[in-house]
Amino acid sequence: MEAIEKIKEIALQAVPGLRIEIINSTPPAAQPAFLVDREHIVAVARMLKTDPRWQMDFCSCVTAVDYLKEGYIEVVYHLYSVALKHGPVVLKVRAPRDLAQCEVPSLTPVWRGCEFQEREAYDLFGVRFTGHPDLRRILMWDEFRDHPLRKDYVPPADYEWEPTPHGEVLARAKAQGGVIPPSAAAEVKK
Amino acid sequence: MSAPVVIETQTLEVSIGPQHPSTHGVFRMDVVLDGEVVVKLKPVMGYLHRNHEQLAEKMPWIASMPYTDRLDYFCSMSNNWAYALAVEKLAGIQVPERAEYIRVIMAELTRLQNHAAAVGFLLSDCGAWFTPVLYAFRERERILDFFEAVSGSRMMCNYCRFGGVRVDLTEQTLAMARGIVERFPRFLDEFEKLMTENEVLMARTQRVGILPKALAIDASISGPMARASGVEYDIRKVDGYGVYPRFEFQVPVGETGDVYDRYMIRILEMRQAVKILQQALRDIPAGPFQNPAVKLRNFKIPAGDGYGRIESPKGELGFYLVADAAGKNPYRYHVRPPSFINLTILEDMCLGHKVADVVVILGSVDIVLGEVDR
Amino acid sequence: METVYKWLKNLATGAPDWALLGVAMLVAIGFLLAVFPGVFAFITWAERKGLGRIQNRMGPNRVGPVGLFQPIADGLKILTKEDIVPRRADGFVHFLAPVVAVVPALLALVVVPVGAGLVAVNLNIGILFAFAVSTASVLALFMAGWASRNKFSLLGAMRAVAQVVSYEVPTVLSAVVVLMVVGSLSTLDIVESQRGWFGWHVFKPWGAIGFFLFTCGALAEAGRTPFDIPEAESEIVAGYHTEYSGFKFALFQMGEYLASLAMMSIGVTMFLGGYLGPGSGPGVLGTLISMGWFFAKLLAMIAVVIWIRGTWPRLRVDQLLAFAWRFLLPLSLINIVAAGLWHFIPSKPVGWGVSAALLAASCWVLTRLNGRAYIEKRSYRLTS
Amino acid sequence: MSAFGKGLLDGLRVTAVNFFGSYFDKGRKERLFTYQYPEERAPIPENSRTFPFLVADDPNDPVGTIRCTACKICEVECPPKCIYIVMDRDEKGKPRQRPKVFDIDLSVCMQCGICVEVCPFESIKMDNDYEKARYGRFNELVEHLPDLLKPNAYYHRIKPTEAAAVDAKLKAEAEKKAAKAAAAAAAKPPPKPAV
Repeated sequence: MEAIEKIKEIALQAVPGLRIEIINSTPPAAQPAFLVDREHIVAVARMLKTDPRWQMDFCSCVTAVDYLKEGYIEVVYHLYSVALKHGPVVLKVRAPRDLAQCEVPSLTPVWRGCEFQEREAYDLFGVRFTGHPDLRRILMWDEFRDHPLRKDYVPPADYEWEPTPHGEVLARAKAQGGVIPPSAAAEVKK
Repeated sequence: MSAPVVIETQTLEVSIGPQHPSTHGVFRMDVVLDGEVVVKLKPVMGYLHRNHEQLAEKMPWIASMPYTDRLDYFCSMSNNWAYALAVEKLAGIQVPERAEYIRVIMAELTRLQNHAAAVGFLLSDCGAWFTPVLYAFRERERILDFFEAVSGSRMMCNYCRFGGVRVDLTEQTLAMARGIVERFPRFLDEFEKLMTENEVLMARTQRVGILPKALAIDASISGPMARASGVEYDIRKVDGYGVYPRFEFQVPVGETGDVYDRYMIRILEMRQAVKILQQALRDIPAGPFQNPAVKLRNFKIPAGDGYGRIESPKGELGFYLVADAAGKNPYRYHVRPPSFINLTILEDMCLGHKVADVVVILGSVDIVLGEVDR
Repeated sequence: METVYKWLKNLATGAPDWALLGVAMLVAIGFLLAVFPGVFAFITWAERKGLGRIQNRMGPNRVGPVGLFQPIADGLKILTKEDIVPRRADGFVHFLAPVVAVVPALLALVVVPVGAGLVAVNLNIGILFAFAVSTASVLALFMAGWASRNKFSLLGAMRAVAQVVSYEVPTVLSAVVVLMVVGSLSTLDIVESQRGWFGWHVFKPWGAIGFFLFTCGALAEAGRTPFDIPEAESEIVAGYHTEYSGFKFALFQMGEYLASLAMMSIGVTMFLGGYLGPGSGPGVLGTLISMGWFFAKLLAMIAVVIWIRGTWPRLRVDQLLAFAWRFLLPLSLINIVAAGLWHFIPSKPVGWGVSAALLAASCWVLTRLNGRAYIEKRSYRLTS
Repeated sequence: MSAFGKGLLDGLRVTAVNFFGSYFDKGRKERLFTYQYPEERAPIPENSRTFPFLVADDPNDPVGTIRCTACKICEVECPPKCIYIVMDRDEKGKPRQRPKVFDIDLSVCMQCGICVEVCPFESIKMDNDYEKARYGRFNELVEHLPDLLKPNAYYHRIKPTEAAAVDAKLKAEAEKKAAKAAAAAAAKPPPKPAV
């Protein structure tokens, strides 16, 4: 716990204008995390990586969480140190849920390991990572519109529908009244 | 002297995959070739994407356990353990000692069969026409028989439970495991004799696909790949989860970080895994194999978030879980798949090498698409 | 053919000469077309079975006793498959390529003596003819790769051309030593020169090296492991025949196997004493035994090839070419010198010793020079 | 570098040993691990699981003695939601404590066995019959109540240890229940005479 407080102190000294706060998770997990503001996340990350006391050189896990009720998306970074074999330090950044403003500075320039994971977060949550070298969809196909891990994502009604020449499938599609089921029709209109 | 003649050549764009014999599943690499030399390579994945994480968020905690089997379908036992570990961390569940030993036994057997198959497929990518793969499968078959005898299924084990394991090991199954561990070194000797010193293999794999140590750390590479590059980092040692601190084992570390090192590190890790297994099978205590306080149905977790990770055969496998106030379902369920992140530097490793090397390098990464695409 | 012709002449004294010649021709052609594709079918079975056993599998065991009728089942299956031509492929060349693949292989087999006096055509330039013709099969590979309009095919074809062109040189040079010593290009003469106790050329220092060089070259030209990069299935799918199916694919397979059969037959002829062996000689029984010897040697070589295929990984294309130019070519040139020394030093033991020493030394030097570039022994740290 | 080629030859030796060894491997101890399937079958361990089935105590009256009470716990807990249950009701609409419809979609079931673990009545169990190929993708792959019902004897045959344990447990429970009922009956005051 002292180490966490110390990191906060040093970060406040090192990065002027920083807003940082410690979020304490409830026990039993009890994993404290830093909530850093969007403008200074890169500077804090650099500091953590280069500071000889921490040397957080290994960015293990990057993901996002959609807090629908609270109205923000939180990007979570789990950092470890390979050199000093300690960790984790958890960094959290929040961005508004609104797609137009859902932007977070990318940490790929700091840790190369974020590259694919940030792409994944962009793909599934719609978080745009500014400064990411190659921000494309990674798991969903390029033409896909929505971001499926957002909590307000509505999956199409019939996953199984497939336009195969198989007779029974065709008959079923016909029974549904038309070639395109309503869920897919909504997709087409977009 | 006349000026050197410049022949204008065109680059050739080849899409290796998604249907290709050695992309280990439906993985695609958009490769730009200059002659046979790779000048650009972009991995394309997602063909097997099934939104595993969203599925898990709609289900009770335990119902995701069988789905974790399908992540890395070669090592379902490790995946089970990683998920159970994350949940136990989040919910503060104690695991009985015997269950911890059983988990170690299962995880190390998984490591044996995964590495054996991985080096087998790597050699098959080198062109050794399936012989090493089938030798590896011969041993893997025994391990899978053991898994079936214990958990009921060969690959989709669904074995760990929060606070323990599902089925106890009996004397019979323990004897089976001892038999496997006893004969495995003989298989390793045979395998090494078949391939390790093979000049063709050495020529094919040495100095190919070099991953420098600094880049390996920076790009979050984990597992045997990182260790082949000289990164001394093994979560079994660093985190000391489970009962690993009780066992005496060493972590093999390479220097060059090329394909041959990755091959050798896997072989050496198998030898170490055999060592761990011998100790675990010797010391396994009697006692309960499941924490009786943990219910299967209506299992709830207090709100909070937690990250649990283990050293799976492919690297660091982590689960990031968020529980909300209701606590019945995971609010957020994220997998940190090792083989997905290990693919980050595929392009860096492949540039300047031949097409033939690309498949070998990809084979040395040891990916499973069920895990990459989720 | 000549044997048949003479035999027919004795039998039917009154018949016109052209008819006898025609019949003899037909018999020879029929023999070639029946025996070698038969051997090909048998080899496909043997290869699958052998590989299976090497890999701890049973191999084919469903069709007929120990799966012996598997080639027939395979043939039926493959002949009834749909013939698929890519839409934008060059149809004519695409069609022609498998034919071109088979013909040179069969032509090369014409000069191979399969038994005492049993050679389809006893050309006085037999060996030269065989090499000249068998090289033409690379044309088929290139045609196939080019006409398929598939990038993998093209890569495979390019590899095939580079490989065959490179390996042709050491292969031919390794044959030169035999021709030098024997002094004839006729295959029958070459076989006859190997009579005697340990008379096969492979038992002489230059012959052993020559045989090694020739085998490497033959494996490479036939595209067999460890030189099977034109159709490396783990890298470029199936190389030049990616876009072939059905009968054309079968023809390609047959062409490939016949080509390797032809190369190996020549190898047997030049280095392993051809049809020679205890019991082979004139007369019906002797001829039959001599044929048995020839095919036994051929099958033994094929068994080794299958064995190698089941064991070794394949080389990369640049290493493959480097192996040809940096190792095989110098060695084959030195081999010619060694053969010359062996031939011209009057005292046989001295000649033996000198040429063997020369070859051993050069082998050692060459492996040192080449091995260092690729291979290093490593040790690994174990940390706690 | 005198050992150049040694690795190659070693490899050849290993494969040769395996080639000839496979011919002297009658007991299938070391090599030839494949089972020649239709003729030979791999031994199935007792724990092995494929698809679920329902246990009925009496083979002559399977529907009457089904252990399932249509409580729908397995339907809720099933991760891929492959179970569909409708409770049986008599003419008045009173529940009969047994399923009228019990369907398992084999194309959806992933053989995880969670239904077995959550079942409080020991009524659903995992089969180990793996030959379930059908000539169709839709209705053919749905198993209905009659297909699913198997007598307890079958359960004993495929999983003797487990079935014996289950029987003992059920018997103990029944005895406890009977004892409780007897105790309750003894403790219960005699019914008051109607006024």
